[in-house]
Amino acid sequence: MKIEVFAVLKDFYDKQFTIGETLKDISELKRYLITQKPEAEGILGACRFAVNDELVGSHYNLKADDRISVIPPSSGG
Amino acid sequence: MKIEVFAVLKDFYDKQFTIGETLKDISELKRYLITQKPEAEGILGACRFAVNDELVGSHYNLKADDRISVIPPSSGG
Amino acid sequence: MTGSPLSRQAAGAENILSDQPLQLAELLAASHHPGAGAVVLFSGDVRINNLGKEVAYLEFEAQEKLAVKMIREILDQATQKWQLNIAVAQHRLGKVGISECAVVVITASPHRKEAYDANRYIMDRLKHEVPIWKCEYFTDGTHKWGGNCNCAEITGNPAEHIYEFNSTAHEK
Amino acid sequence: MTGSPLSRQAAGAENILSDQPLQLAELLAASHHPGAGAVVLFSGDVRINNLGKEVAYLEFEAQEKLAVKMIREILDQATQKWQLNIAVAQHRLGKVGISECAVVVITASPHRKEAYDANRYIMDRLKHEVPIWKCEYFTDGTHKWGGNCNCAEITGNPAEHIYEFNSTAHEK
Repeated sequence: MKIEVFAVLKDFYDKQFTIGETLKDISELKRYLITQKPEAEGILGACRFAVNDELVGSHYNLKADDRISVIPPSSGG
Repeated sequence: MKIEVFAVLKDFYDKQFTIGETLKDISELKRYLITQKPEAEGILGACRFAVNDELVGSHYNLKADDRISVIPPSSGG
Repeated sequence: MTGSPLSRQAAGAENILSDQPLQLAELLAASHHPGAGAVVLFSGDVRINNLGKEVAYLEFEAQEKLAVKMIREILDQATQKWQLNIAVAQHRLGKVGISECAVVVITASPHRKEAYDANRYIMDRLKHEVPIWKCEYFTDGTHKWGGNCNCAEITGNPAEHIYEFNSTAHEK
Repeated sequence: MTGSPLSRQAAGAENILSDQPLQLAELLAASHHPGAGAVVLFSGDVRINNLGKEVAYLEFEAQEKLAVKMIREILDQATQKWQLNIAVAQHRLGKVGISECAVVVITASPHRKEAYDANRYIMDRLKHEVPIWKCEYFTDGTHKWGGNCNCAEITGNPAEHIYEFNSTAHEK
Protein backbone atom coordinates (compact mmCIF):
# COMPACT_ATOMS: atom_id res chain seq x y z
CA MET A 1 0.00 0.00 0.00
CA LYS A 2 1.04 3.59 -0.69
CA ILE A 3 1.35 6.06 2.17
CA GLU A 4 1.40 9.83 1.94
CA VAL A 5 2.08 12.04 4.96
CA PHE A 6 1.58 15.76 5.35
CA ALA A 7 2.83 18.81 7.19
CA VAL A 8 4.78 18.11 10.40
CA LEU A 9 4.78 14.37 9.66
CA LYS A 10 7.33 15.05 6.92
CA ASP A 11 9.82 15.71 9.74
CA PHE A 12 9.47 12.01 10.65
CA TYR A 13 8.70 10.17 7.41
CA ASP A 14 9.29 10.51 3.69
CA LYS A 15 6.48 12.45 2.02
CA GLN A 16 5.45 9.29 0.13
CA PHE A 17 6.46 5.68 0.64
CA THR A 18 5.27 2.13 0.11
CA ILE A 19 4.62 -0.54 2.73
CA GLY A 20 5.06 -4.16 1.57
CA GLU A 21 3.90 -5.81 4.80
CA THR A 22 0.29 -6.90 5.14
CA LEU A 23 -1.49 -4.71 7.68
CA LYS A 24 -5.03 -5.54 8.73
CA ASP A 25 -6.52 -2.17 9.49
CA ILE A 26 -5.76 1.48 10.28
CA SER A 27 -4.99 0.68 13.92
CA GLU A 28 -2.33 -1.75 12.80
CA LEU A 29 -0.93 0.79 10.34
CA LYS A 30 -0.71 3.32 13.14
CA ARG A 31 1.22 0.86 15.31
CA TYR A 32 3.51 0.09 12.35
CA LEU A 33 4.26 3.80 11.85
CA ILE A 34 4.98 4.27 15.56
CA THR A 35 7.39 1.32 15.47
CA GLN A 36 9.21 2.99 12.59
CA LYS A 37 9.41 6.35 14.40
CA PRO A 38 8.58 6.15 18.11
CA GLU A 39 9.01 9.96 18.43
CA ALA A 40 5.97 10.44 16.12
CA GLU A 41 3.62 8.63 18.52
CA GLY A 42 2.18 11.85 19.98
CA ILE A 43 1.30 13.45 16.66
CA LEU A 44 0.03 10.15 15.18
CA GLY A 45 -2.45 9.94 18.04
CA ALA A 46 -3.99 13.19 16.78
CA CYS A 47 -4.07 12.13 13.12
CA ARG A 48 -6.99 11.13 10.94
CA PHE A 49 -6.58 8.69 8.08
CA ALA A 50 -8.01 8.78 4.57
CA VAL A 51 -8.04 5.91 2.09
CA ASN A 52 -8.33 6.85 -1.58
CA ASP A 53 -9.37 10.38 -0.55
CA GLU A 54 -12.10 9.31 1.87
CA LEU A 55 -11.80 9.64 5.64
CA VAL A 56 -11.96 6.23 7.34
CA GLY A 57 -12.14 4.99 10.94
CA SER A 58 -9.54 2.91 12.76
CA HIS A 59 -11.30 -0.35 11.92
CA TYR A 60 -11.15 0.16 8.15
CA ASN A 61 -9.75 -3.01 6.57
CA LEU A 62 -6.77 -2.18 4.40
CA LYS A 63 -6.30 -3.60 0.91
CA ALA A 64 -2.92 -4.04 -0.79
CA ASP A 65 -3.54 -1.35 -3.39
CA ASP A 66 -4.98 1.26 -1.00
CA ARG A 67 -3.59 4.78 -1.12
CA ILE A 68 -3.49 6.11 2.45
CA SER A 69 -3.20 9.73 3.60
CA VAL A 70 -2.05 10.37 7.15
CA ILE A 71 -3.68 13.64 8.19
CA PRO A 72 -2.42 15.71 11.14
CA PRO A 73 -4.73 18.26 12.78
CA SER A 74 -5.69 21.07 10.41
CA SER A 75 -4.29 24.57 10.60
CA GLY A 76 -5.59 26.26 7.48
CA GLY A 77 -6.74 29.85 7.10
CA MET B 1 -36.70 78.58 15.86
CA LYS B 2 -36.13 76.53 12.73
CA ILE B 3 -37.55 73.02 12.47
CA GLU B 4 -36.50 70.30 10.05
CA VAL B 5 -38.34 67.00 9.78
CA PHE B 6 -37.26 63.79 8.07
CA ALA B 7 -38.57 60.68 6.36
CA VAL B 8 -42.20 59.80 7.13
CA LEU B 9 -42.70 63.09 9.01
CA LYS B 10 -42.64 64.85 5.65
CA ASP B 11 -46.07 63.30 5.07
CA PHE B 12 -47.35 65.48 7.94
CA TYR B 13 -45.21 68.63 7.94
CA ASP B 14 -43.20 70.75 5.56
CA LYS B 15 -39.59 69.55 5.34
CA GLN B 16 -38.47 72.83 6.95
CA PHE B 17 -40.43 75.51 8.73
CA THR B 18 -40.13 78.23 11.35
CA ILE B 19 -41.99 78.54 14.66
CA GLY B 20 -42.46 82.07 15.97
CA GLU B 21 -44.08 81.13 19.28
CA THR B 22 -41.94 80.84 22.40
CA LEU B 23 -41.70 77.20 23.45
CA LYS B 24 -39.96 76.29 26.70
CA ASP B 25 -38.49 72.90 25.96
CA ILE B 26 -38.63 69.83 23.68
CA SER B 27 -41.70 68.46 25.48
CA GLU B 28 -43.55 71.67 24.71
CA LEU B 29 -42.37 71.55 21.10
CA LYS B 30 -43.66 68.00 20.80
CA ARG B 31 -47.08 69.07 22.14
CA TYR B 32 -47.07 71.99 19.70
CA LEU B 33 -46.36 69.68 16.76
CA ILE B 34 -49.12 67.28 17.86
CA THR B 35 -51.57 70.20 18.06
CA GLN B 36 -50.67 71.11 14.47
CA LYS B 37 -51.12 67.53 13.22
CA PRO B 38 -52.90 65.24 15.70
CA GLU B 39 -52.47 62.29 13.31
CA ALA B 40 -48.66 62.50 13.80
CA GLU B 41 -48.90 61.85 17.54
CA GLY B 42 -47.94 58.18 17.25
CA ILE B 43 -44.81 58.73 15.23
CA LEU B 44 -43.78 61.79 17.27
CA GLY B 45 -43.81 59.61 20.37
CA ALA B 46 -41.07 57.50 18.77
CA CYS B 47 -38.97 60.48 17.64
CA ARG B 48 -35.69 61.80 19.01
CA PHE B 49 -34.80 65.47 18.80
CA ALA B 50 -31.52 67.14 17.92
CA VAL B 51 -30.65 70.79 18.43
CA ASN B 52 -27.87 72.18 16.25
CA ASP B 53 -26.87 68.62 15.28
CA GLU B 54 -26.67 67.29 18.85
CA LEU B 55 -29.21 64.88 20.33
CA VAL B 56 -31.03 66.40 23.30
CA GLY B 57 -33.46 65.15 25.93
CA SER B 58 -37.06 66.31 26.42
CA HIS B 59 -36.06 68.85 29.08
CA TYR B 60 -33.67 70.73 26.82
CA ASN B 61 -34.50 74.45 27.07
CA LEU B 62 -35.12 75.87 23.64
CA LYS B 63 -33.62 79.17 22.47
CA ALA B 64 -35.11 81.40 19.78
CA ASP B 65 -32.32 80.73 17.26
CA ASP B 66 -32.14 76.95 17.77
CA ARG B 67 -32.18 74.68 14.73
CA ILE B 68 -34.17 71.56 15.61
CA SER B 69 -34.19 68.20 13.83
CA VAL B 70 -37.12 65.90 14.47
CA ILE B 71 -35.75 62.38 14.05
CA PRO B 72 -38.02 59.37 13.48
CA PRO B 73 -36.72 55.86 14.23
CA SER B 74 -33.81 54.89 11.97
CA SER B 75 -34.08 52.47 9.09
CA GLY B 76 -30.70 52.68 7.39
CA GLY B 77 -28.71 49.86 5.80
CA MET C 1 -9.93 55.73 14.33
CA THR C 2 -7.58 56.77 17.10
CA GLY C 3 -8.18 53.72 19.25
CA SER C 4 -5.18 51.46 18.88
CA PRO C 5 -1.70 52.52 17.86
CA LEU C 6 -2.03 49.95 15.10
CA SER C 7 -5.33 51.25 13.83
CA ARG C 8 -5.83 53.44 10.84
CA GLN C 9 -8.55 54.40 8.42
CA ALA C 10 -8.59 52.74 5.02
CA ALA C 11 -7.90 55.00 2.07
CA GLY C 12 -11.09 56.20 0.41
CA ALA C 13 -13.05 55.85 3.66
CA GLU C 14 -13.37 59.59 4.28
CA ASN C 15 -16.85 59.88 2.78
CA ILE C 16 -19.06 58.26 5.36
CA LEU C 17 -22.16 59.32 3.43
CA SER C 18 -22.16 59.30 -0.35
CA ASP C 19 -24.65 59.75 -3.16
CA GLN C 20 -22.36 57.79 -5.49
CA PRO C 21 -22.00 53.97 -5.74
CA LEU C 22 -19.82 52.67 -2.89
CA GLN C 23 -16.43 51.41 -4.06
CA LEU C 24 -16.31 48.08 -2.20
CA ALA C 25 -13.34 46.65 -4.08
CA GLU C 26 -11.20 49.70 -3.38
CA LEU C 27 -12.23 49.89 0.25
CA LEU C 28 -11.51 46.20 0.73
CA ALA C 29 -8.15 46.41 -1.04
CA ALA C 30 -7.20 49.25 1.32
CA SER C 31 -8.31 47.30 4.39
CA HIS C 32 -5.52 44.76 4.67
CA HIS C 33 -3.11 45.56 7.49
CA PRO C 34 0.12 43.76 8.46
CA GLY C 35 -1.12 43.32 12.04
CA ALA C 36 -4.53 41.98 11.02
CA GLY C 37 -5.18 38.28 10.46
CA ALA C 38 -8.88 38.80 9.86
CA VAL C 39 -10.84 41.22 7.68
CA VAL C 40 -14.65 41.14 7.64
CA LEU C 41 -16.67 43.09 5.10
CA PHE C 42 -20.44 43.46 5.34
CA SER C 43 -22.40 44.77 2.38
CA GLY C 44 -26.06 45.65 2.90
CA ASP C 45 -27.60 45.28 -0.53
CA VAL C 46 -31.01 46.29 -1.87
CA ARG C 47 -33.23 43.21 -2.14
CA ILE C 48 -35.68 42.81 -5.00
CA ASN C 49 -38.52 41.85 -2.68
CA ASN C 50 -39.80 43.05 0.68
CA LEU C 51 -43.12 42.77 2.48
CA GLY C 52 -44.18 40.39 -0.29
CA LYS C 53 -43.84 43.08 -2.94
CA GLU C 54 -41.33 43.68 -5.72
CA VAL C 55 -39.00 46.57 -4.96
CA ALA C 56 -38.08 49.00 -7.78
CA TYR C 57 -35.46 50.94 -5.81
CA LEU C 58 -34.80 52.53 -2.43
CA GLU C 59 -34.18 56.14 -1.57
CA PHE C 60 -32.11 57.07 1.47
CA GLU C 61 -32.23 60.31 3.43
CA ALA C 62 -30.19 61.35 6.48
CA GLN C 63 -29.69 64.06 9.04
CA GLU C 64 -26.24 64.17 7.57
CA LYS C 65 -24.16 66.00 10.18
CA LEU C 66 -25.56 64.00 13.05
CA ALA C 67 -25.34 60.72 11.11
CA VAL C 68 -21.66 61.25 10.25
CA LYS C 69 -20.84 62.18 13.83
CA MET C 70 -22.67 59.14 15.22
CA ILE C 71 -21.06 56.71 12.76
CA ARG C 72 -17.61 58.08 13.68
CA GLU C 73 -18.41 57.55 17.36
CA ILE C 74 -19.61 54.00 16.77
CA LEU C 75 -16.46 53.18 14.78
CA ASP C 76 -14.25 54.67 17.49
CA GLN C 77 -16.04 52.76 20.23
CA ALA C 78 -15.78 49.48 18.31
CA THR C 79 -12.08 50.14 17.60
CA GLN C 80 -11.43 50.63 21.31
CA LYS C 81 -13.53 47.73 22.48
CA TRP C 82 -12.09 45.13 20.09
CA GLN C 83 -8.67 46.72 19.50
CA LEU C 84 -9.35 46.83 15.77
CA ASN C 85 -6.70 47.57 13.20
CA ILE C 86 -9.25 49.01 10.80
CA ALA C 87 -12.90 50.12 11.08
CA VAL C 88 -14.70 51.65 8.12
CA ALA C 89 -18.35 52.38 7.34
CA GLN C 90 -20.00 54.05 4.39
CA HIS C 91 -23.69 54.58 3.63
CA ARG C 92 -25.38 55.57 0.38
CA LEU C 93 -27.81 58.47 0.17
CA GLY C 94 -30.41 59.06 -2.53
CA LYS C 95 -31.64 56.47 -5.00
CA VAL C 96 -30.13 52.96 -4.80
CA GLY C 97 -31.04 50.15 -7.23
CA ILE C 98 -31.56 46.41 -6.73
CA SER C 99 -28.41 44.49 -5.73
CA GLU C 100 -26.54 47.74 -5.19
CA CYS C 101 -24.76 48.22 -1.90
CA ALA C 102 -26.52 50.63 0.48
CA VAL C 103 -24.11 50.27 3.39
CA VAL C 104 -20.67 48.75 3.83
CA VAL C 105 -18.82 48.03 7.08
CA ILE C 106 -15.24 46.71 7.16
CA THR C 107 -13.40 45.60 10.30
CA ALA C 108 -9.90 44.16 10.67
CA SER C 109 -8.25 42.67 13.74
CA PRO C 110 -5.50 40.21 14.65
CA HIS C 111 -7.95 37.30 15.16
CA ARG C 112 -11.26 36.54 13.50
CA LYS C 113 -13.66 36.58 16.44
CA GLU C 114 -13.08 40.28 17.08
CA ALA C 115 -13.49 41.25 13.41
CA TYR C 116 -16.81 39.38 13.15
CA ASP C 117 -18.16 40.64 16.48
CA ALA C 118 -17.16 44.25 15.87
CA ASN C 119 -18.61 44.23 12.37
CA ARG C 120 -21.96 43.00 13.62
CA TYR C 121 -21.96 45.48 16.48
CA ILE C 122 -21.28 48.40 14.15
CA MET C 123 -24.04 47.33 11.73
CA ASP C 124 -26.47 46.76 14.55
CA ARG C 125 -25.95 50.18 16.12
CA LEU C 126 -25.90 51.83 12.71
CA LYS C 127 -29.31 50.39 11.85
CA HIS C 128 -30.92 51.26 15.17
CA GLU C 129 -29.38 54.57 16.16
CA VAL C 130 -28.08 56.54 13.21
CA PRO C 131 -30.53 59.02 11.63
CA ILE C 132 -30.68 57.49 8.17
CA TRP C 133 -34.01 56.52 6.62
CA LYS C 134 -35.01 54.49 3.64
CA CYS C 135 -38.09 54.82 1.49
CA GLU C 136 -38.98 51.70 -0.46
CA TYR C 137 -40.43 52.27 -3.90
CA PHE C 138 -42.31 49.24 -5.19
CA THR C 139 -42.94 48.25 -8.79
CA ASP C 140 -46.69 48.60 -8.18
CA GLY C 141 -46.18 52.36 -7.81
CA THR C 142 -46.59 52.49 -4.03
CA HIS C 143 -43.91 53.52 -1.59
CA LYS C 144 -43.31 53.10 2.12
CA TRP C 145 -40.94 54.73 4.57
CA GLY C 146 -38.91 52.00 6.25
CA GLY C 147 -39.39 51.43 9.92
CA ASN C 148 -36.76 48.85 10.71
CA CYS C 149 -36.30 50.16 14.18
CA ASN C 150 -39.55 49.83 16.09
CA CYS C 151 -37.85 49.13 19.39
CA ALA C 152 -39.60 52.09 21.01
CA GLU C 153 -42.91 50.27 20.65
CA ILE C 154 -41.45 47.65 22.98
CA THR C 155 -39.07 49.62 25.19
CA GLY C 156 -41.24 52.74 25.42
CA ASN C 157 -38.14 54.89 24.87
CA PRO C 158 -36.91 56.09 21.46
CA ALA C 159 -33.32 55.98 22.79
CA GLU C 160 -33.55 52.40 24.04
CA HIS C 161 -33.05 49.63 21.49
CA ILE C 162 -33.21 45.87 21.33
CA TYR C 163 -30.05 44.76 19.56
CA GLU C 164 -29.56 41.59 17.57
CA PHE C 165 -25.97 41.56 18.68
CA ASN C 166 -25.94 39.56 21.88
CA SER C 167 -23.85 41.60 24.27
CA THR C 168 -23.99 44.09 27.08
CA ALA C 169 -21.52 46.17 25.13
CA HIS C 170 -24.18 48.52 23.83
CA GLU C 171 -24.37 50.44 27.06
CA LYS C 172 -22.51 53.63 26.57
CA MET D 1 -24.51 25.15 -4.06
CA THR D 2 -27.70 23.32 -4.82
CA GLY D 3 -29.45 24.17 -1.55
CA SER D 4 -31.95 26.87 -2.31
CA PRO D 5 -33.57 27.57 -5.68
CA LEU D 6 -32.17 31.08 -5.28
CA SER D 7 -28.63 29.96 -4.58
CA ARG D 8 -25.79 29.91 -7.03
CA GLN D 9 -22.05 29.96 -7.04
CA ALA D 10 -20.27 33.22 -7.73
CA ALA D 11 -18.35 33.45 -10.98
CA GLY D 12 -14.66 32.69 -10.46
CA ALA D 13 -15.38 30.55 -7.43
CA GLU D 14 -14.57 27.24 -9.16
CA ASN D 15 -11.03 27.04 -7.85
CA ILE D 16 -11.44 26.17 -4.20
CA LEU D 17 -7.68 25.74 -3.84
CA SER D 18 -5.29 28.00 -5.69
CA ASP D 19 -1.58 28.72 -5.77
CA GLN D 20 -2.27 32.16 -7.22
CA PRO D 21 -3.34 35.32 -5.27
CA LEU D 22 -7.07 35.16 -4.47
CA GLN D 23 -9.14 37.66 -6.44
CA LEU D 24 -11.23 39.12 -3.62
CA ALA D 25 -12.57 42.08 -5.58
CA GLU D 26 -13.81 39.87 -8.42
CA LEU D 27 -15.31 37.31 -6.07
CA LEU D 28 -17.08 40.04 -4.10
CA ALA D 29 -18.36 41.77 -7.22
CA ALA D 30 -19.83 38.43 -8.35
CA SER D 31 -21.46 37.81 -4.96
CA HIS D 32 -24.32 40.30 -5.08
CA HIS D 33 -27.66 38.62 -5.68
CA PRO D 34 -31.10 40.23 -6.17
CA GLY D 35 -32.57 38.12 -3.37
CA ALA D 36 -29.78 38.88 -0.92
CA GLY D 37 -29.89 41.85 1.42
CA ALA D 38 -26.65 40.90 3.15
CA VAL D 39 -23.24 39.86 1.87
CA VAL D 40 -20.46 38.97 4.32
CA LEU D 41 -16.87 38.49 3.18
CA PHE D 42 -14.17 37.12 5.47
CA SER D 43 -10.53 37.38 4.47
CA GLY D 44 -7.96 35.48 6.54
CA ASP D 45 -4.74 37.41 6.01
CA VAL D 46 -1.15 36.59 6.91
CA ARG D 47 -0.13 38.54 10.02
CA ILE D 48 3.37 39.96 10.41
CA ASN D 49 3.72 38.58 13.92
CA ASN D 50 2.86 35.33 15.66
CA LEU D 51 4.09 33.61 18.82
CA GLY D 52 6.01 36.81 19.55
CA LYS D 53 8.12 36.45 16.42
CA GLU D 54 8.18 38.28 13.10
CA VAL D 55 6.73 36.22 10.27
CA ALA D 56 8.45 36.27 6.86
CA TYR D 57 5.78 34.28 5.01
CA LEU D 58 3.55 31.21 5.31
CA GLU D 59 3.47 28.11 3.21
CA PHE D 60 0.28 26.11 2.84
CA GLU D 61 -0.07 22.44 1.95
CA ALA D 62 -3.24 20.36 1.54
CA GLN D 63 -4.55 16.89 0.88
CA GLU D 64 -6.10 18.55 -2.11
CA LYS D 65 -8.81 16.13 -3.23
CA LEU D 66 -10.10 15.59 0.28
CA ALA D 67 -9.86 19.29 1.13
CA VAL D 68 -11.88 20.32 -1.94
CA LYS D 69 -14.51 17.68 -1.24
CA MET D 70 -14.82 18.70 2.41
CA ILE D 71 -15.05 22.43 1.63
CA ARG D 72 -17.81 21.71 -0.92
CA GLU D 73 -19.70 19.72 1.71
CA ILE D 74 -19.34 22.47 4.31
CA LEU D 75 -20.59 25.08 1.81
CA ASP D 76 -23.54 22.88 0.86
CA GLN D 77 -24.46 22.26 4.49
CA ALA D 78 -24.26 25.96 5.33
CA THR D 79 -26.34 26.81 2.24
CA GLN D 80 -29.04 24.39 3.36
CA LYS D 81 -28.99 25.36 7.00
CA TRP D 82 -29.19 29.14 6.48
CA GLN D 83 -30.88 29.15 3.05
CA LEU D 84 -28.02 31.13 1.58
CA ASN D 85 -28.15 32.77 -1.81
CA ILE D 86 -24.40 32.44 -2.23
CA ALA D 87 -21.64 30.52 -0.44
CA VAL D 88 -18.06 30.66 -1.68
CA ALA D 89 -14.71 29.65 -0.19
CA GLN D 90 -11.20 29.72 -1.59
CA HIS D 91 -7.89 28.83 0.06
CA ARG D 92 -4.35 29.60 -1.06
CA LEU D 93 -1.70 26.91 -1.35
CA GLY D 94 2.07 27.41 -1.41
CA LYS D 95 3.88 30.54 -0.29
CA VAL D 96 1.75 33.48 0.94
CA GLY D 97 3.25 36.82 1.98
CA ILE D 98 2.37 39.26 4.79
CA SER D 99 -1.06 40.93 4.42
CA GLU D 100 -1.95 38.59 1.57
CA CYS D 101 -5.22 36.70 1.78
CA ALA D 102 -4.82 33.00 2.65
CA VAL D 103 -8.52 32.17 2.77
CA VAL D 104 -11.71 33.92 1.72
CA VAL D 105 -15.31 33.01 2.57
CA ILE D 106 -18.31 34.86 1.13
CA THR D 107 -21.91 34.29 2.18
CA ALA D 108 -25.07 36.06 1.00
CA SER D 109 -28.60 35.79 2.36
CA PRO D 110 -31.81 37.82 2.55
CA HIS D 111 -31.07 39.11 6.08
CA ARG D 112 -27.80 39.85 7.81
CA LYS D 113 -27.89 37.46 10.76
CA GLU D 114 -27.78 34.40 8.49
CA ALA D 115 -24.92 35.74 6.36
CA TYR D 116 -22.79 36.48 9.45
CA ASP D 117 -23.59 33.19 11.20
CA ALA D 118 -23.04 31.05 8.12
CA ASN D 119 -19.76 32.80 7.32
CA ARG D 120 -18.43 32.14 10.79
CA TYR D 121 -19.61 28.54 10.74
CA ILE D 122 -17.87 27.88 7.41
CA MET D 123 -14.60 29.45 8.60
CA ASP D 124 -14.77 27.58 11.87
CA ARG D 125 -15.26 24.17 10.28
CA LEU D 126 -12.71 24.95 7.58
CA LYS D 127 -10.04 25.71 10.18
CA HIS D 128 -10.75 22.66 12.32
CA GLU D 129 -11.67 19.95 9.85
CA VAL D 130 -10.24 20.52 6.40
CA PRO D 131 -6.82 18.95 5.70
CA ILE D 132 -4.90 22.17 4.99
CA TRP D 133 -1.74 22.97 6.93
CA LYS D 134 0.37 26.06 7.28
CA CYS D 135 4.05 26.29 7.98
CA GLU D 136 5.16 29.63 9.45
CA TYR D 137 8.55 30.87 8.31
CA PHE D 138 9.96 33.50 10.68
CA THR D 139 12.47 36.23 9.87
CA ASP D 140 14.93 34.64 12.35
CA GLY D 141 15.26 31.68 9.97
CA THR D 142 13.19 29.24 12.03
CA HIS D 143 9.94 27.67 10.91
CA LYS D 144 7.03 25.95 12.63
CA TRP D 145 4.18 23.83 11.37
CA GLY D 146 0.95 25.43 12.52
CA GLY D 147 -1.17 23.53 14.99
CA ASN D 148 -4.25 25.71 15.25
CA CYS D 149 -6.44 22.74 15.90
CA ASN D 150 -5.34 21.06 19.10
CA CYS D 151 -8.86 20.05 20.07
CA ALA D 152 -7.84 16.39 20.25
CA GLU D 153 -5.67 17.19 23.26
CA ILE D 154 -8.88 18.14 25.04
CA THR D 155 -11.51 15.91 23.44
CA GLY D 156 -9.25 12.86 23.06
CA ASN D 157 -10.64 12.34 19.54
CA PRO D 158 -9.09 13.76 16.35
CA ALA D 159 -12.56 13.92 14.81
CA GLU D 160 -14.11 15.85 17.70
CA HIS D 161 -13.57 19.60 17.76
CA ILE D 162 -14.32 22.52 20.01
CA TYR D 163 -15.78 25.22 17.80
CA GLU D 164 -15.69 28.95 18.37
CA PHE D 165 -19.04 29.22 16.68
CA ASN D 166 -21.60 28.78 19.41
CA SER D 167 -24.10 26.29 18.04
CA THR D 168 -25.09 22.68 18.03
CA ALA D 169 -25.11 22.85 14.26
CA HIS D 170 -21.73 21.20 13.93
CA GLU D 171 -23.10 17.74 14.52
CA LYS D 172 -23.33 16.04 11.20
